[in-house]
Amino acid sequence: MALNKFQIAQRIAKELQDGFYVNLGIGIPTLVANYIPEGMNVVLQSENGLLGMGPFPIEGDEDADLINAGKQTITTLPGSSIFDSAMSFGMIRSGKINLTVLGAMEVSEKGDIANWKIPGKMVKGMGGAMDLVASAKNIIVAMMHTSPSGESKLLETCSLPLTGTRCVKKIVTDLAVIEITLTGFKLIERAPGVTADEIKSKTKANLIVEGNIPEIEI
Amino acid sequence: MALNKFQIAQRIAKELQDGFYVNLGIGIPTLVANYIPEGMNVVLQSENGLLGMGPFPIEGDEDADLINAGKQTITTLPGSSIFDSAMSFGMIRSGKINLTVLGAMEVSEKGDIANWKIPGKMVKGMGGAMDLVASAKNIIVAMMHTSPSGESKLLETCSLPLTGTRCVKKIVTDLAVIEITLTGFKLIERAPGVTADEIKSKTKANLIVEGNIPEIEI
Amino acid sequence: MNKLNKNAEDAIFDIEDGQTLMLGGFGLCGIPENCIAALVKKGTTNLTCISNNAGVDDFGIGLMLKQKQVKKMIASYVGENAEFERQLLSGELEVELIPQGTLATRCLAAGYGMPAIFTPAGVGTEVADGKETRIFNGKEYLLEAAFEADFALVKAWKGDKSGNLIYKDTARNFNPLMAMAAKITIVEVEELVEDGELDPNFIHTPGVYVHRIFQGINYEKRIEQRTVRKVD
Amino acid sequence: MNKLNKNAEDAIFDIEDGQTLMLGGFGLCGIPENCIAALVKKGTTNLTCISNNAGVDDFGIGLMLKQKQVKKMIASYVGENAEFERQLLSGELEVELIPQGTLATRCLAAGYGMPAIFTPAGVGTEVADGKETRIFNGKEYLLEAAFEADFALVKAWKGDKSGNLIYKDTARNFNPLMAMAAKITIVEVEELVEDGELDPNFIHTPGVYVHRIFQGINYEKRIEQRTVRKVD
Repeated sequence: MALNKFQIAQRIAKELQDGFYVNLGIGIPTLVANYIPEGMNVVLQSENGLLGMGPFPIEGDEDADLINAGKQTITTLPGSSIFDSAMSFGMIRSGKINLTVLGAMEVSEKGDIANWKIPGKMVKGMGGAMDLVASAKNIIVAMMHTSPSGESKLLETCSLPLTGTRCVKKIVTDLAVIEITLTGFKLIERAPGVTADEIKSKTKANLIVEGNIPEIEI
Repeated sequence: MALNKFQIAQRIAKELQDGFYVNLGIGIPTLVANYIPEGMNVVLQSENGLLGMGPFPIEGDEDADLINAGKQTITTLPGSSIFDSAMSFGMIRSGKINLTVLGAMEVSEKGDIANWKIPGKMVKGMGGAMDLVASAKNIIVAMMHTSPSGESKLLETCSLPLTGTRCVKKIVTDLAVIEITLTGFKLIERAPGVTADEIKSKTKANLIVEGNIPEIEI
Repeated sequence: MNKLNKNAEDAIFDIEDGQTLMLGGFGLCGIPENCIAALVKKGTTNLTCISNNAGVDDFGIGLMLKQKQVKKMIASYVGENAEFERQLLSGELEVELIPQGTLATRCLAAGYGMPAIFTPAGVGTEVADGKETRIFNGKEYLLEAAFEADFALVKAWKGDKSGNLIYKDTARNFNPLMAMAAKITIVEVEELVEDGELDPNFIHTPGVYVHRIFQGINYEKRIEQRTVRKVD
Repeated sequence: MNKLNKNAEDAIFDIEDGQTLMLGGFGLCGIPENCIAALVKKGTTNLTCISNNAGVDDFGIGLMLKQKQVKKMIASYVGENAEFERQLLSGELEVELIPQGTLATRCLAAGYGMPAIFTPAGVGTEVADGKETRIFNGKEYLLEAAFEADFALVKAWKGDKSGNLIYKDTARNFNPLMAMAAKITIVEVEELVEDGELDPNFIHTPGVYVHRIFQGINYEKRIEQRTVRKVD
């Protein structure tokens, strides 16, 4: 059975380590915050200028001056700090953020990512994504394996305008966990009950499958 | 009669205008602060990270954490702000400081200045002087006209290692006020009782003297 | 040296058609509401606006777009504005989308007197088209120029008469950067205080960068995504 | 993620001969007294030190110079130290003097992930020897590389266990810049507080930049130029 978006987030949360500073993009990545293991110290960065992002405020406590990069009302935590956008991207650029999780429209087997523009159709802009993918040490993409029309979002080469090149390290989809190696996509784990062959058939690029592939544990 | 260092400072204070942000170097330039006209709002910048430098503290109020660029204990004023060294030189570099006054060992008729090194003899370092002279809109040099041994400090070309090139706009010495024009040193005012000829004889470069030169009023 | 202005109309009186403006804020958070309202009233046109976002249809820079006062928009993300998208697709509006960190750092560069900076953001993408690149320590960077703007319109939380500013929470965002970056910086504050009321140790924008300041009024401070949780 | 260290000896345990250190402070103001004392005790040698000044004969970096622990000094002003001058003139000590703003901005560049910056400071002087220059808008600039340092030794006023720091008055100077710029940042504070005690709006150095922090002791805070006035 394919994972739902909460399960994708849950699987990604397993990549967290104590002491990590993490930037979570809009959409599924945001949900990862709900699955930080008890007792593990993970600090969330929001690129609009906050380290130590807390949960949504209790109703009535919303403050228009305190939002995350998704423009949602949030809270601070003990140990939080606020800074301007130059410092925010300064710490991103200098590699202080240990893990970046973001969504994508396409990922190539070289680790290229496209997630900001569909020519002639949609031009929302790249926001902070280009800065994040150009500098982050460890980038995980969270996305559905295929588009709503069933097309693979994992490709030999991206067809959409790129956000960054050779930067994605791992992809967690509803069907699989895939690592990007020097020789391309490599299947690491599969969704419970989903076969390696099914994943292969839904991946429009070579998929390396070596030995027994374990199921994703969530 | 030649001016003393207090009178040099007093003369330079006449260049101040309401609303000016001013950086005063170590030595005679520091004294300029004592002659800011009553009611004129002049904000002093100290490049170690302070805008709105106040007077020395009252005895017993000295604070090791509050010093100026000359390492003297000072005070803040209402409206002061503290910042780090990058922002301090950021505002200098972006031209936000209206006037810089500093001392010099030599000044050339092109506006070059040397004030940080005597090869083989003295190497104290340039501190913030190179940044200041490279970016300030208006630079006035305060110095004695001649060295202790009687050599002119105003020259066709500096003999000492330069601090900056073509940057000095005006020189106030114990003998004269001299502007640096496209064609060289131009005598603007002379110390009371000091003749233009005497100033000429003590200036080791061409000195433009046009018409009657008024005495410095202090 | 009186930096004090009566109100927004007073403060923006000399903004002219065709000029380049920086506008602080992230989404609708920390935007100069009073200055935008005064610009809409003044009807200044052909403006180039540098701002992270373009507001929503009926608030923020969206109000200026609706009146077609904006010729060109330089932003990093514009996804919340249907009228914007219409003008863009119809070719009425010129748009330059740039990475958010590049936007921030090009402001910083202007404020710190650095003519250009190097950033890896956009390398290998269409953002790099026509731009000079350079490799340092094996990594490729784009050369990006400091911004040049006529005015910065900045929203702060508190400000004193010397122009020292502090911002509240994430309403800080681009405001302190733009405050340093333009020829003339106009600041609206929620609370104007006397010199001496702000602690010199905790000033976000030193007054030297601020040319005009006024007490803002009627802040709406609209929330784009009101997200809440139940008491645990 | 425990950033807390017991004391200076604990915090600097792995600083090795031949490494590059940044040391905060301006003159003797805001210097990491505890870390320097621990380094003197440890006897680490062949160090390259980046610091605005070199202390005085019997305090600050002067203590390390006296023990000949410093191979190379990168500073902007070193005029208060006779032993320094002796070692320099005798050729025992390698010295690179650079403009103060260049020193500060090369730290900023490292902390902000910019490989190099452009500054006009030093153009036309011996500081420009062998350096790449470039003209922007008719003005000449030097290309200066971001610093690379193994450790930054930083002195803050207060810090919390997450590593967030605030500085007092002009003891701030280079400290927040160096805190961002080295591979490992070690901070000594006058007062260590719990997370939540510092206002998130007024943090000078966010904790992400800080790797180790400890409560300093026995601060001497020597004054170089005690200047006072009489009561008016």
